[in-house]
Amino acid sequence: MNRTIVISQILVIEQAPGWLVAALNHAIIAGVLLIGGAITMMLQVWVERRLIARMQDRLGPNRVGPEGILQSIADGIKMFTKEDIIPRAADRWVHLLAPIVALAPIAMMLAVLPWGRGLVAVDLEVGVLYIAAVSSISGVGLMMAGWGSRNTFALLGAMRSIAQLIAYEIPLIIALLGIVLLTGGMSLARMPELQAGIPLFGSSIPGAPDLGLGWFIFTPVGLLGGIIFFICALAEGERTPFDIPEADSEIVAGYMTEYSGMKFAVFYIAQYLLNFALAVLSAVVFLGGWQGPGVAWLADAGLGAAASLLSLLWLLLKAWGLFMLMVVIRAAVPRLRVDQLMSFAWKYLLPLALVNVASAALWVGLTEWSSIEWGNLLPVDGLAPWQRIGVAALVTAVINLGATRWVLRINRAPAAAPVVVPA
Amino acid sequence: MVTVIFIAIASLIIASAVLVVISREIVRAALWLIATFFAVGALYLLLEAEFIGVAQVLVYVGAVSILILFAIMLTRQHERHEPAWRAGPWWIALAGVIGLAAVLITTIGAVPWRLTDDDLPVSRAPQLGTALMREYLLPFQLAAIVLLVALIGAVVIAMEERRRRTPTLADDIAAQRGAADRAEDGTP
Amino acid sequence: MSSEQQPGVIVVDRGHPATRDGRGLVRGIGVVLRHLRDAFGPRLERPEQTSGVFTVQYPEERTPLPEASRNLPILLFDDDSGHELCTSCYQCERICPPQVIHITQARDPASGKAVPAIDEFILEYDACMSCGLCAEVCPFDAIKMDHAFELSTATRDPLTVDRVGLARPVSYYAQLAPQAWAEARDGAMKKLQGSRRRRTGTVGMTPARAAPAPADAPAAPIADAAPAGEPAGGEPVPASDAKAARLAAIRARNAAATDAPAPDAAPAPAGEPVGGEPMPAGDAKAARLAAIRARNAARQREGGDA
Amino acid sequence: MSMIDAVPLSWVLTLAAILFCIGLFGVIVRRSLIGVLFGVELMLNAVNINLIAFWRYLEPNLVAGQVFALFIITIAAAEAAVGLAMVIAVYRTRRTIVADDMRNLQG
Repeated sequence: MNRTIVISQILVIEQAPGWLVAALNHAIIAGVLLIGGAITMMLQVWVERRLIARMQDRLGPNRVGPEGILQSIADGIKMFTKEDIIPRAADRWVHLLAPIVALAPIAMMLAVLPWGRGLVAVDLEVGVLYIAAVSSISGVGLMMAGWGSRNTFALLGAMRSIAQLIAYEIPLIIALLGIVLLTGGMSLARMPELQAGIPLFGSSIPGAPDLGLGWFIFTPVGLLGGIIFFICALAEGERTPFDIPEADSEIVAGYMTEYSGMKFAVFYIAQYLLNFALAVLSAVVFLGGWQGPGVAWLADAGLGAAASLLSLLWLLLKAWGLFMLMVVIRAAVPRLRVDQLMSFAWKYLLPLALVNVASAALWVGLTEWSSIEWGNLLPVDGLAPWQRIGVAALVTAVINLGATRWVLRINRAPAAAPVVVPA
Repeated sequence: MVTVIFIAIASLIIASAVLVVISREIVRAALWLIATFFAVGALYLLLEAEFIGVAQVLVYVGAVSILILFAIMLTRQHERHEPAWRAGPWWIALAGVIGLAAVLITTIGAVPWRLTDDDLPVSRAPQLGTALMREYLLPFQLAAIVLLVALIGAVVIAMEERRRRTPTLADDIAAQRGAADRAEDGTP
Repeated sequence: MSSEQQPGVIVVDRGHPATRDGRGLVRGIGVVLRHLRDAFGPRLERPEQTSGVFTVQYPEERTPLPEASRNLPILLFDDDSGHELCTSCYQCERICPPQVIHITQARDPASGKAVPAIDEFILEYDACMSCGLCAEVCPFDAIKMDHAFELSTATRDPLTVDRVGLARPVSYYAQLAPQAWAEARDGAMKKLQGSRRRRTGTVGMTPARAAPAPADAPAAPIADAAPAGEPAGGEPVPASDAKAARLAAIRARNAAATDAPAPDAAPAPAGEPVGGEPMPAGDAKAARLAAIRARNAARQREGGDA
Repeated sequence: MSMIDAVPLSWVLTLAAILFCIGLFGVIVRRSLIGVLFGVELMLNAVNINLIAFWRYLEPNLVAGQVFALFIITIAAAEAAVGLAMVIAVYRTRRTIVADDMRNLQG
């Protein structure tokens, strides 16, 4: 933030009014984020197509530019030149606004994500809630697309998509809630700062080096929460195996059926941008964000800019790694049925997420409460912080593992179900 | 600057609210309602109530409006346009409402508000959370119960009763098959 | 429930237990990653390989087509003499399901009697369904199925192909399908000898043999097939021009002697007027086909000039 | 620059009052049940604006304003759920959501 203020002060004359400087600041930050987002989206499409192709024993796009890296640009040009079709029965304005309503909130998500050490556009105190709120807006865009197209497939796709978004938003938010309990705040900018140190114990052991590896994923609460969150992120981003709203082999292309040209491209961009934003969010909340070996060392050595750069690289590495995981899962897993999708959200993820919140509360109690707060029932005061963390990790690991096994067992389908075939 | 933003948000709120009321097509009205909710959320942000602003967007835009759209789509089979409200004696309502507005606005202008000089607390979300967990614990829990009751109530009210439903082809086949099975069971 | 195995009850196994609990997902990811690894390894060529890239980078790389692969029919002519194997027996025209073959029999210019050779052979490639029945039925092995498949054109007109466009040397087919030709060769050549005895002059000789054949890619045989030097309007050239015919025959022999026909060399446009046959008066069909031929020739020439 | 220095409280309250009146007008004139629900939601929002404005301008250290707004949002969500469920139930039995058509209890 401070650095960009300096940049815009160079750009404008010294006597520039304060609001102009502020507006320029915001414009620059927004521009960097949006251009970065667009480039990321193009790279994502290319990487996904190339990787999937290799997994399916093909080569993938390799004609436009070296190794086909400019394929997305060629696709974009093609999209621009396509005819923009609006069905005669469609509600013109709703049809036109739907892609915008779907894309805008996703671009808004990028604002609060911490991209590196000191690289936060807006440090919102309620960042986690903001992400949840804003990501739920794009559902309205999908509904507008489905309804505005006046097409049964489109409406069906929109309904499916909304049902899916609502069902998976709940475990997603509850999975985040566990981490909010751990960190004691909803600011996304603070989350990576709390994940310094060494795995599991963080910075609690005196004298241990700051490797930047105190990621929440190494704690039992964070592990279960991270898995739930990632699965829900797949569903929110409509990635396979949860791509039921699009399901081009069943309902044409869902809510995108009646879209062509740039409007279709906007939906496409929205989807990939959402995938990337969710990957970054997973990385920030569970994988330490920009924390990584070397960042703290560089910062201590007084090389603040180098530390920021390295931290940005760490974050992008993690986010791209998660995106690759999404690609691999897409290549490996078939699409779920609607009933499977719903039962997975409500019968598996939701109970596990609730148990995880309880585990997180227990973790906070075991690591931070004093004996008096426990009503002198637990003599926790005598333990060193790392010992308390060890005890908490053990207890929550047992709880989470037990809950997972229990949920899997009670939901197990009977091994053999008789099917009566009329003779 | 802030004045300009406020006026922009306020005009958006009022314009979209008016369109909610006068739109003949119910889905358009619902979409304008969403715009109103969103603008009100922006107003909360401007009033530095971030938590409420974000909660407004989360609950109203993310949940209530989706619910409304679902309800519209489940009930829109026969009438896409409701009967025009202009058909009725709407001017009486308009006159009454304008009168109410005049009374309210005069009152607002007449009251000497004791504006505060206190600084805003820096961290407001934790303060809110603490208040919910201490002073307002009982209302908080009651709100939770209200939500649960509403959830169950909504499900019960809206659930289609199986016997009242028009039987589908699948139901017919299932019924026939059940009858056949019973007949088979009886014979041996 | 499955304790009593009643008749009419089928017990459905819901899958191996290992595929539940997410273990199936992990195994699936393993399979995918194995394919990802192998895709950077050697190209998939042997049938027992189950992973590895099999993509053929088409315009640069081409997989050899199997010998029996068939796309569209061609007419064979003898490399040495330039005589076409076709005797206009009309078998192909009769059997052709979409009715795209149109044959006009050649007549002796002197006596006017029909001879076992074609005057014109028109085939509508755009409606041909590549069934190969014409090649199957041909008793003289004159029609064979070509392997060329890159026939895209901007309009449909070039896809009505005449005798010139269809002609391919026997050596071309022998190179496409050596085994099939080895089986058919002796019989075909023997029958050709028989029918040649009943032909006179340039009758039954492929028009292109009269001209030096510039080697051109077979990829565009249709475009190449334009008889550029032919007089427009399909006016019959005086058939009694025996001198020109003799000249053409000599040139054809010379050409055959000097450049052994490149196996994939397509018949090239004739450089000079070649012997067209006089139209038998009153033969409506022949007249119609001649009109088609003339129109095609004119169009192709226009296209070539433009 | 914060909002209380730039915008007088009466402006915000006037906005809320106008929004409330628009919502009331909608409740009165709308014929469909869903339209009536829209009006109610608008009125609830107007009330919430008032609460937040009072909190911000008068008592920023008293958290009650925000807590009440939060409860109103909660209740509004519950109201919307139940109300829409009732609309669907009515629609299922009567095939209409126009309020004027439901006159069974009229003499």
